[in-house]
Amino acid sequence: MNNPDLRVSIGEIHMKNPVMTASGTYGYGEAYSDLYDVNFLGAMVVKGITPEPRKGNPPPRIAETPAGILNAIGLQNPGVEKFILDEVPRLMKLQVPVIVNMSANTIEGYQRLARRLDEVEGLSGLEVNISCPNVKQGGQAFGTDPKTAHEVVSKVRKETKRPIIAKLTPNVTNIASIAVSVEDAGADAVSLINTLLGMAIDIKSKRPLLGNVVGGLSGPAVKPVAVRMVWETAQVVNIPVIGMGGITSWQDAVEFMIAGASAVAIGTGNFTNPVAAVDIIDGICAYMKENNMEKTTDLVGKVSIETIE
Amino acid sequence: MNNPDLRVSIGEIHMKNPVMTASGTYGYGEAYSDLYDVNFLGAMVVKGITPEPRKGNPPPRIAETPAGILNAIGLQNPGVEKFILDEVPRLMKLQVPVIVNMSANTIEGYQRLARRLDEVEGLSGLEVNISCPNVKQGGQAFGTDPKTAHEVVSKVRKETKRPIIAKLTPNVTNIASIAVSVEDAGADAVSLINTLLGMAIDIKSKRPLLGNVVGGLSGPAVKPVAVRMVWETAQVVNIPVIGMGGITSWQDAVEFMIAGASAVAIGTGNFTNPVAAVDIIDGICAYMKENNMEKTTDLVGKVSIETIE
Amino acid sequence: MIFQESGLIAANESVGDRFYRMALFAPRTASKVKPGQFIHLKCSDTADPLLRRPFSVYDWDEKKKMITILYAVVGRGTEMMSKMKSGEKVNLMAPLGTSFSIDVNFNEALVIGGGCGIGPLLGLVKQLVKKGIETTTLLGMKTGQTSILIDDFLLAGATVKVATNDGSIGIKGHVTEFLENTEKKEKPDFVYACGPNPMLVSVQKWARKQHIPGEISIEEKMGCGTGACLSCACRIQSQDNEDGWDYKRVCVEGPVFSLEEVIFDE
Amino acid sequence: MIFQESGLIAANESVGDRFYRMALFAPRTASKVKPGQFIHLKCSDTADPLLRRPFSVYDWDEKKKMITILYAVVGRGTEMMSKMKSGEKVNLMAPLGTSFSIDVNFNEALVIGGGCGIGPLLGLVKQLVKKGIETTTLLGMKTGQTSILIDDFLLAGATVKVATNDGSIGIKGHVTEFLENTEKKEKPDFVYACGPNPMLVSVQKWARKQHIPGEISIEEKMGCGTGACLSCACRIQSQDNEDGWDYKRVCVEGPVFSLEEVIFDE
Ligand SMILES: Cc1cc2nc3c(=O)[nH]c(=O)nc-3n(C[C@H](O)[C@H](O)[C@H](O)COP(=O)(O)OP(=O)(O)OC[C@H]3O[C@@H](n4cnc5c(N)ncnc54)[C@H](O)[C@@H]3O)c2cc1C
Ligand SMILES: Cc1cc2nc3c(=O)[nH]c(=O)nc-3n(C[C@H](O)[C@H](O)[C@H](O)COP(=O)(O)OP(=O)(O)OC[C@H]3O[C@@H](n4cnc5c(N)ncnc54)[C@H](O)[C@@H]3O)c2cc1C
Ligand SMILES: Cc1cc2nc3c(=O)[nH]c(=O)nc-3n(C[C@H](O)[C@H](O)[C@H](O)COP(=O)(O)O)c2cc1C
Ligand SMILES: Cc1cc2nc3c(=O)[nH]c(=O)nc-3n(C[C@H](O)[C@H](O)[C@H](O)COP(=O)(O)O)c2cc1C
Ligand code: FES
Ligand code: FES
Repeated sequence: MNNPDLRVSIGEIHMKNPVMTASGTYGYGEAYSDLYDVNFLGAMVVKGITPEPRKGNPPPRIAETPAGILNAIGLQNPGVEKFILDEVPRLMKLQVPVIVNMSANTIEGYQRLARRLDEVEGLSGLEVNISCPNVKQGGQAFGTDPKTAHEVVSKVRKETKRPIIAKLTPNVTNIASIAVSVEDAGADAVSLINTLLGMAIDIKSKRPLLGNVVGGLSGPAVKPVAVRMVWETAQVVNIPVIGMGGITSWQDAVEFMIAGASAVAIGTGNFTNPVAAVDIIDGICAYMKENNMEKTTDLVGKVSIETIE
Repeated sequence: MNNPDLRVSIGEIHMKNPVMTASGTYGYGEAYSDLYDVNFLGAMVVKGITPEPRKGNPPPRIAETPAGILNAIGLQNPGVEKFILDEVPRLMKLQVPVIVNMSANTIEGYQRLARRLDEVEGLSGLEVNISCPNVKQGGQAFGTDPKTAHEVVSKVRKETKRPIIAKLTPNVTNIASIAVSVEDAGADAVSLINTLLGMAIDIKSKRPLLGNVVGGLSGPAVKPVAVRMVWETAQVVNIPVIGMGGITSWQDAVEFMIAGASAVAIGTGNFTNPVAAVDIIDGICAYMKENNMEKTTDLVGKVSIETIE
Repeated sequence: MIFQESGLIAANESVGDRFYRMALFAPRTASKVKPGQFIHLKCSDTADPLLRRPFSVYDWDEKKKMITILYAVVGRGTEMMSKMKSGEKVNLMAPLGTSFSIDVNFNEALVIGGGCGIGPLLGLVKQLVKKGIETTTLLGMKTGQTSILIDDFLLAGATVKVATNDGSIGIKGHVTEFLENTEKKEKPDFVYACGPNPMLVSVQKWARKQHIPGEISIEEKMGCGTGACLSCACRIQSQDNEDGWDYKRVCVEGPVFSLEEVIFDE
Repeated sequence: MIFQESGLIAANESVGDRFYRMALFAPRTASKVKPGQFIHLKCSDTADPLLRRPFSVYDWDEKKKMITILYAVVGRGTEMMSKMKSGEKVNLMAPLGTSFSIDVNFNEALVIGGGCGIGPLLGLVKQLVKKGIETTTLLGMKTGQTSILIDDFLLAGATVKVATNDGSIGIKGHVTEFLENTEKKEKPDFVYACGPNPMLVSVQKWARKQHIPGEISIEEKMGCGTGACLSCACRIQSQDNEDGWDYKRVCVEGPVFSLEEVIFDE
């Protein structure tokens, strides 16, 4: 049998395989370039960009938890202008779709970012991170309410012709309803999950282990929650779902795809195995071959559920 | 220095120490009685009881995940009448407060259970599990909406004079708002967290690893989420918070107490170390002694948060 | 009376294919365990993998204070176990679950084991032979690589017949093929079995047809191992219930059930 | 050029107190590493503990293709490492971060290490001595139990002064007490330091007062180790920024920073 066809399209983002990197765990693509040719990736999602530069949170910014990590980076980034100046020229030269993850404290901020990034050549898509606190409406994340999520995405939609991926937060009662809402607002895809809000305390000092008190949980610990949310979401939306949360092996990636993810992203997994993405691409390919699957659609969403009794 | 005073009261439930067992992980108190004297416990919470007998879900009912487990027992239990007949006589003889965890598909079901259990001697309190699906309103759990949560608890309040603990689900956008709501409805305490909804798929058979497709995630993996929720909740309610989720060691228990838990419950931890509860009681005692704490209030909620910058 | 014990590994050797035999110095367990009971073993010190793993006691020696388990490497826990060295300690809970009935008065027993299901059978066979019961053991294995297990049963004094998937030892095929060819005169008085579900289904059908009573040990995913969590439910016939069955716990009401009462999903 | 390498453990011995020295056959790292650089080591095969652990390279030998790390057992990861045996393999990423400047022309160097902070210093001292620089090493340790480390530095050709908390070897007290007593004429041309933050703060203050340039290696909790995650932020003076400082990455812009530019939270 021939090698299976691993190609996947997320809107107009054409990927040679379904494996992407998760925002915030891959810098601007330079950190892993010594270890392998990043052009092997399906797509690269770079660290969250904001309208203005952000210093980020005071350290410690990371804490280890059972099979997971808490992080509170605080969206440290040079701001959109410096990003365009310093990073984009290098990113443009890559043979891999580059997706910019963007965050803002206000809806206008998102609009401004989308407008500015739309002018920049060489970027393939925008991932709209609606997990950031909505400063105007009192600190709840934009992505926790279907209405505000809709508003952010539809406003961004007006500013860009690029594919929009809405990145959803898992800290909600009903993630599928948020997904439906952003689909309606014009998102070309949804990606999930962002991190689960968590906390850890040092019992000696009685102080939180993170400078920011609370942080986001990621890594293998969250995988069952992420798989469930991908499954729930994939059943109700007609746009592709990009699955992530605790993927460290090709088996994990295949599990997400069976649950309904058209593509997957590797986050924390990069830290433990710096060539995880490449290993996972190879593993998916071998799995598909072994199971006589010709294209990824033979795999995506194929969970077999019999209702017993 | 003398031994610290470990006593804690949850409403009229007077416990000799802050360590309880979590519902569903301790049967009706008989499973661990060979291993230690269960009267050592602060309190014992027994498996969820429903108005009618329930067979529970088809196997497999448990799946291991990174640092956690998924379970979908499906509230297998003999129903309230058989519970009173077969289990209560033995439970009554214990020198430890026994708390009955109760679940129903309808508000009337909760009322009926509360009324019936109120008549039974020898029970110390009711834990109202509002994490079960609300069949009448379409399957979302009662505990995911502050209004329905309020309604369940206030209706139960009318049926019993016993202390009521409202057991909250973590699968919500804002757990603190649910806690405030059930406090207002007359709950004497809140306990959190119940399990996080999750899923796992066998990539060979493409079938879910649980007979019930989805299940509840518990164990160390969820600890950071649970600690965060306890911390958020303890700041906004005036009733005691009972913390649980991934406690396997006394260090974990102390972490929850520093975050704001007046008492803690051990669930999945019993499976890996069957004498976990006893070890944890000892550990908390030693920690308090070493840190010159005389009573548990010297520990509860004492997280030290400095706002840097 | 359930207890925890720290077992000292005396030997942990490959016995062919994916199988290992681990001998543990575990005095309390060795003096209390009954055939068919199991231990719940902690195979890691970290939270991943989290749960204990259940294993039937393959053999034990009260005088030497030793127990042996026979296990197959099928996943992460058993993989970790296979790397343990003699001299290391492992925490276990014991003795758990129901045991095979051996206070019996009959003449001929048939003991059938397939794959990992051979795990609870050696101790049983030894007890039966000691009681003077004529014991035929049918062993189903993937290959002849695990032939050392055959010796275990021969040394115990049983008549042994073997079926292997690849035909490298004994007949080629499933162990249940022996049953189909069993003549009337060879009919045993009682049958004990453990193995994969399809094997147990065949044994159950055959025994029903032949009106032979028996007991089987079955497996289900476990949490606590002590009856607390209701994870290990299996369908068992029950008069208490209108529809004739109930979920019972493999760890308390099992793993040994009477052959007739187990309801398999087919 | 960062790479992954599978290091073969050649030795892993306790050197007293909580300290261990692990020697690894790691040809690529041994040929590329510079003093002050670190490796990111995977100390478990399971998801718990999850992250790699960073360790400075204590010493290396390009010809023998060996590197050595000096580590203290302070938590679960280092506990696991202390149980590893020679012959086992560990995955590492290397060579990471900035290195101490050794292409220098001065006569006298002062190298100060406290506790785990001794970790990156032996290789540095060897290089300095090789260049003919007169090198005084101040070592701060909890007890004299780790005196074998003193030998490492003496053999490297340095003058060594020791302070221990319990006074069992050298002076009793903190290593920084040597600085307070340093006479004008003993003033070194350059100072290198690694150790707990309070020690580095003292060194920084002293060096500022004495107008001595230098470099220090600092620690911060790490995720990736390669600059991707921004976990390891520390405050560094910066002209680019209005308020005069910026968060820099210990794993890329560090761990070795110039002594003046690091801003400690006091
Ligand atoms: C009462 C009882 C007695 C047993 N006795 C033996 C024995 O004597 N020898 C032996 O080799 N095995 C025995 N088993 C099965 C053994 O417990 C599993 O093979 C083991 O837990 C797998 O662990 P793992 O981490 O290697 O596999 P995992 O990585 O956890 O899973 C690998 C495979 O093993 C299966 N498995 C996992 N847990 C169980 C379980 N509790 N029961 C059945 N299958 C499981 C999984 O479904 C999966 O297919 C027994 C099981 C039970 C319930
Ligand atoms: C660039 C760099 C070089 C280092 N070189 C050495 C060395 O040569 N020798 C040595 O003994 N140690 C060194 N460390 C520290 C070492 O990485 C930690 O001691 C180790 O990660 C602790 O792992 P653990 O699992 O045992 O501890 P954990 O259980 O994770 O934590 C125990 C304690 O160690 C602290 N710790 C955990 N991770 C780090 C970290 N990345 N940096 C600092 N402290 C940490 C924790 O705050 C906690 O107090 C270095 C750290 C860095 C950042
Ligand atoms: C250190 C770190 C930084 C992150 N930064 C961002 C970010 O800037 N924007 C964003 O949308 N998600 C961010 N995330 C979330 C990840 O992209 C991903 O959604 C999450 O970590 C779950 O995947 P994982 O378990 O594979 O890491 C970050 C995660 C980590 C661990
Ligand atoms: C096997 C199992 C059964 C459970 N059954 C119940 C139940 O009947 N009622 C309930 O309120 N919670 C139930 N829970 C949830 C636990 O009481 C507890 O809230 C949760 O497991 C988190 O704690 P842990 O991580 O310590 O297990 C169950 C949990 C497990 C693992
Ligand atoms: S494994 Fe918990 S009841 Fe059987
Ligand atoms: S550890 Fe990830 S950037 Fe330094």
